[in-house]
Amino acid sequence: MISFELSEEQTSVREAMQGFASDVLRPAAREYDEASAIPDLFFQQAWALGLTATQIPESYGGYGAERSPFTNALVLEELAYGDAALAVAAMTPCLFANALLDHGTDEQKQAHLAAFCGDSFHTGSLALSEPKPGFDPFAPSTTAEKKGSGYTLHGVKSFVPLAASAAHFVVIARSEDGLDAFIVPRDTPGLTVSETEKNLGLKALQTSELRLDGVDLPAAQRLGGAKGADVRRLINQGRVAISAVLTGLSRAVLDYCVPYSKERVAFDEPIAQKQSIAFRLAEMHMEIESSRWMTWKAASDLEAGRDATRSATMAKRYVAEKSMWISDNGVQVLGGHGFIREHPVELWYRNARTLGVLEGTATV
Amino acid sequence: MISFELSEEQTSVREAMQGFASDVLRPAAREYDEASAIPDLFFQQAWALGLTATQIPESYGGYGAERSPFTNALVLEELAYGDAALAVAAMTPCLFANALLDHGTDEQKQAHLAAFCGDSFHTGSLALSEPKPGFDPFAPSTTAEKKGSGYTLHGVKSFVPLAASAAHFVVIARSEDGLDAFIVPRDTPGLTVSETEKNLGLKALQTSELRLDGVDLPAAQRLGGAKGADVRRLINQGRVAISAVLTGLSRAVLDYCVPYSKERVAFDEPIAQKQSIAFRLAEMHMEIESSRWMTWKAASDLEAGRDATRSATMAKRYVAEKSMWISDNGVQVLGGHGFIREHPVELWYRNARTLGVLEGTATV
Amino acid sequence: MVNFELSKNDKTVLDALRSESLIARKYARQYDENEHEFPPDELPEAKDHPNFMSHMATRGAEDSGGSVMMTLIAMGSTWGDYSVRLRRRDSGLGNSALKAAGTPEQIEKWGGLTLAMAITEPGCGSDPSQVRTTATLDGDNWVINGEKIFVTTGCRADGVVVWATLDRSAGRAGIKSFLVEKGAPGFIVAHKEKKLGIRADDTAAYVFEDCRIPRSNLLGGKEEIPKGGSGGFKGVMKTFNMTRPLVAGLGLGMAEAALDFTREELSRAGIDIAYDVQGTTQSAAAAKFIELESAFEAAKLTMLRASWLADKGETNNIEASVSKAKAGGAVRDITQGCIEILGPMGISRAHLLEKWFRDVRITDIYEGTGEIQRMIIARGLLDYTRKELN
Amino acid sequence: MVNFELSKNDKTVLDALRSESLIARKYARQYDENEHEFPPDELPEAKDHPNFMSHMATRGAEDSGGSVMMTLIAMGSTWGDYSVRLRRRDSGLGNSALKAAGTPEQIEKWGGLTLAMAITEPGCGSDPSQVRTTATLDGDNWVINGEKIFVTTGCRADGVVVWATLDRSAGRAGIKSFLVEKGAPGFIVAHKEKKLGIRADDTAAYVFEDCRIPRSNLLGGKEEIPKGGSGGFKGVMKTFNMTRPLVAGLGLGMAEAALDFTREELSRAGIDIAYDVQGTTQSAAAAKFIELESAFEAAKLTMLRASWLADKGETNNIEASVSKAKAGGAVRDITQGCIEILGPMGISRAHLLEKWFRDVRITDIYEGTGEIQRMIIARGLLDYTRKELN
Repeated sequence: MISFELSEEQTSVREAMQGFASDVLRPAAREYDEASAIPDLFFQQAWALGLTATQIPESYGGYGAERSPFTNALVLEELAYGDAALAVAAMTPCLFANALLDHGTDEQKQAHLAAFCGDSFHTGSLALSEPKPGFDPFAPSTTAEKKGSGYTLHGVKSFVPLAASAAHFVVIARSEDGLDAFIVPRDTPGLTVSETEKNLGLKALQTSELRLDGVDLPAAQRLGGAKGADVRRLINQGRVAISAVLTGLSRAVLDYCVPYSKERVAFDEPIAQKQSIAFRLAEMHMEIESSRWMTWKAASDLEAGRDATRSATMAKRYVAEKSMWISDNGVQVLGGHGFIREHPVELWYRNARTLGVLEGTATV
Repeated sequence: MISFELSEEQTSVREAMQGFASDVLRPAAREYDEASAIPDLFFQQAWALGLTATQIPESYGGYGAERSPFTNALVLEELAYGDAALAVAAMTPCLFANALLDHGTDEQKQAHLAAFCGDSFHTGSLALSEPKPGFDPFAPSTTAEKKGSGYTLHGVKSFVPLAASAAHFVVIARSEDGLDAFIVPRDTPGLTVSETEKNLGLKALQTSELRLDGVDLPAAQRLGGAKGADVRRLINQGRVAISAVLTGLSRAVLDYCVPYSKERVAFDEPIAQKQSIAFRLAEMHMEIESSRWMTWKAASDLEAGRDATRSATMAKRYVAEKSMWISDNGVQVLGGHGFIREHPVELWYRNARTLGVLEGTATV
Repeated sequence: MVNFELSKNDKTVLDALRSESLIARKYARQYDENEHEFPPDELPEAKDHPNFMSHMATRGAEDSGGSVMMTLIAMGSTWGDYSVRLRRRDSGLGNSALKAAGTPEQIEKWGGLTLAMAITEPGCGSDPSQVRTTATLDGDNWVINGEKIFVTTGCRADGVVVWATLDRSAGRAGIKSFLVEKGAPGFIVAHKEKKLGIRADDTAAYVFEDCRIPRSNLLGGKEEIPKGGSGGFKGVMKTFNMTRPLVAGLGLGMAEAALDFTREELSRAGIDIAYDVQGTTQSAAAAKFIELESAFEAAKLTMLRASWLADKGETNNIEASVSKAKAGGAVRDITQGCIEILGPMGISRAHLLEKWFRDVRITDIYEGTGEIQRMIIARGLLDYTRKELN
Repeated sequence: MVNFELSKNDKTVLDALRSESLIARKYARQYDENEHEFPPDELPEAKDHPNFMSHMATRGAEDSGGSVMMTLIAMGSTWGDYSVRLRRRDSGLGNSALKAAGTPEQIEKWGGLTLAMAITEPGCGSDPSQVRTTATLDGDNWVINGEKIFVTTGCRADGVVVWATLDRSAGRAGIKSFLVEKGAPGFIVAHKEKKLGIRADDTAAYVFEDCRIPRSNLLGGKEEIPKGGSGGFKGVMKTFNMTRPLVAGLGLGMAEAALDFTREELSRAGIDIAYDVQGTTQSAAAAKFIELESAFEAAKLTMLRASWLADKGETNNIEASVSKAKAGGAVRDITQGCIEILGPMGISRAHLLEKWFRDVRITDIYEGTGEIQRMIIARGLLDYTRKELN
């Protein structure tokens, strides 16, 4: 049956995130962006929400709530409504922990998940993107060659969030079995973590390039062990996550433009009374609604364990395009003020373009 | 030097065509579309303009004016402002005659051009399109196999204008030399001309499918003889021609919408005073201007004998997209009246989509 | 829980509809080319076909709501053909108005007829509050005078719900709806429009010349003009919250047909749509197709959202407008784009794609243009009155 | 005759500019990252570089006109870098106003300075007729009071052309332009904006507090307020017909740089842009690239057309707006699209593409937003006054 009904639990998680987003994320967004850094305090505050530990089973030390990709999408939309960079930062530990939860062997879970259930911030990260034109996550250049009973990894990964503080990475590579994933401890010989990358947007979120020059790994470090991991699902989860973040960002833009355009007067009336502005706001609203339902549909495919390749690809391409359009219009509605860093639309404009191509371009 | 200056001759040709378009083409457009036919009278009237004979050298019986692809583009924009179907119909003899003029051997010119310099309407046609998904004119499926000293043609061509009355066809095919063209008399064994095709738009213009089931041709029928023909140039000419036609059509749409929207009242004022309509009209104007200059640029490449592949492809893709957008907006500006066959925007909407894909889709 | 999968019962209904639609599709071209002929109420092949609506009788908590199903049914019908619908009874727009606003007696009496809806007038366009057609009480009769255009199914319908004003000075509050049967004295079907598309579904122009109808034919029965506010007008406008997602569905069904056709033709030409390749390796045609398909999904989801809200009994006026506006744009882009992908074959009347291109164009025009929908959405967003934003 | 090829002389100028631009490009990142630093008037490597403008001295009938060349030069400079321009003297927007409307004496006196242009005020946005800054004659001085924002190059400039009203009740006719030198009493540079892009080119906020300037500083010298009509305002607005195609050029130069970069990177990745393949065989990345390239060509042609008309001495106010609006949209689409094509590498500050994406965004905002340009175009098309369409 077709239903858009959130469960009570989902509604309350959503409300909690709304509070955190407006109390903590939004007020800090500009300052952290200008500083190109997030203070430790923020990570501790976010950690206290239990975003990662909640969905880790009690047997591994977590709170044992159901693992729900759908709820994650709700959380991300709300956090990103506050700020996208901080939303991704707060969720980065999940990138690693959920990959293990969903695809790891029991040994891998035992080894790694407990660290995510403690009182202080702990993170791993996911190395997916690569710095080459038209990068396609389904066809990485990074290779994992079988060598004896283990693997040797070669390649370059980019935009690895919080790499500087991550203890481990899940690295996506191409092996003879196709798409594959590996758990790589940060001190593994042959692995170099670069200086912080300088990016267009999400500037507060520190990211690094990972260089893998013949990184030797035992077979036990292959995510999912002998069975391997469903990397397609990992990629699809990434797409849904980005769709959710961009939906939250788009909503932030519209909610900023509505009061602005009612106050701003030109030619003797508020610009909101001009059809060219009013209709644009209407279209922004239409596309935010559409973006959310596209995201929900793909998230519910993930939730049900179905192959979400089609729905996640469509969601990502659609939402990325529309959020670019929405944030671009946000700038235009504000006119000269949209170009100035006193208003947040400038930040949203950069973040939308950045997020839209983070894990490859679904739109071309 | 950059110049948009038309010569005096070009200006006067343009004016003559404007008169013919408004006096003859526009008033007849709807009736001929509904009838799916053009009366002979029209062909005679158009013939009297000397569109084909003008540019044929005196030695072949023509008026000996300079052969000018640029002037042809001007003519087509103006005629299409009256009606696109009738514009293409009037220019169909040129499709054949100009192909021979530009690429034919002296013998081929001697054999065919005189017929275009007489008092009564005479036509050949060009067989370029093919009825297969995503047809690409640079990669036709129709083949010309070398057989002895001649060629054998196999394939299906579609949307061949005025095929029913054409004496000869220039057929584009793929031979071992790559893109190739052949002069095919309509009574050649193996050639079947279908019933009139039923199309979305340009309904007044009768077109047919050509079936070539082992059409044997002597080597002398190869356009350009042993040297062959520059088929890329032929294709580029087609693209520029379509761009010119679509520019004229787009202009017709805007010029119809402007007075309509000034007269039509909603919510107590003319809809033209609403920004959503006024700004749309402004954008239509912007795109008509752009379309014309894109067409002119490609036409001037042809005129100078340069390779126009890049400029003609860009012109076609740009103008096709914009004319679709413009005619679509024409319908929307008129609202319910745009959907009714009492107003011409309905016709323009169909014609724009039809012309945009006639010789393949440059836009995807 | 949020769910986008159909239940077993949902599928049974839509599968049965699909097999009817395949019959309708056989007649699609015939009635398009012969605009002067009316398709029969029942097509020969459909005579002994079980009515898909019979499967709607047994529904459970696991099944989609009624409004959701009606939008999916709208889509499923036009996937077959917009105009050649089977079992046309009850399917007019006026029937929706009757269901929404009629008294039990009126529903009883008129429910079995096909009712058109006459709103637009020459010169009033998409601004229904400008209605000039008048209704005057004369003893036990209403006397109606005025002209109406763009009345969908106006020729075939058995009757019509016509909008008229009791008092122009009362503005929107003065507008009421009246049930008028064909054959009523002074009710003239003046004209049948020749159209770009949806040619089997006729579009009429009406003239009312001192047309007398019983006093009981005022829809909903409330004769008084409320002071202030828009009064009965709001009730009438409410009909649109029901019909707008349906109209979206009618358009989207054809867009889906266009996508299905294009996918098949591309596949026949060796191009399969892959969702797991990108820019550098993806073909331009496949990328364009996925773009169009995404637009379809987005519009369909807004439609489902609007009708799901209706099923829950929640306000959905903005969502209904969102779904209508989204569909109105998407179906244009999709059919225009499918022709673009397929090239010359896309414009041949040997295939139905060019017909879908023509038929869907009405979606963004009737039942309130895309511009009107944006106005409604913007007023909601900005909390503006009709006066502040128009 | 219609011609789109550059003459030999045209090419000499633009080639010389290109080699200067390659120097500017080396500094592009530095002054973007260090928004507080002003780039020097002359970059070290450019010191002994022959001035490309020297090639403009010898021009013939075969060569492009002056306005056409200025737009191409605008493009050629920003292809190097928007902000780090060489030989900045005379290049302020106020200089254009001076050239268009100044008296010979004023041109003589102020021509060698860099002049900014101060129009916008807090709250008046894109509606210049709402200027509240006042100029009052006091003996042989004008006394100026008011606030101005978004003054491009406002900090670096030697002086400014400021718009002020002599009489608010006279409306647009009362607005005049005044030349104010830095250091004039009561002229305060209040603020330097932090911006999305064009960071090396500063943007200032000004305050005028009883700022006294000589009576002779009224631009053009005409003190009377014409009765009816817009008077001097029109003259001031005329400046825009000159600057709008230039602003289009400034944006398009960066868009061209983005296209060049993207083409090279695609080619390095094995994807060449072919113009003679279509849908089924074309790659999605190449198709998208050609789409962006076409948008670039179209916008560039409208720019050339507007400046060609200026060279002919013909009215070009609509064409100037067309070129500005076209460029404003195209440069956004192009830079957004190039990043989309290149993916993650497109957002890295290791390359300039992300900077071009930020820098071009101003094109559709300053010197009249895209909305203002559409208003001007629509008024022209519809023959509407300011009152009828706003």
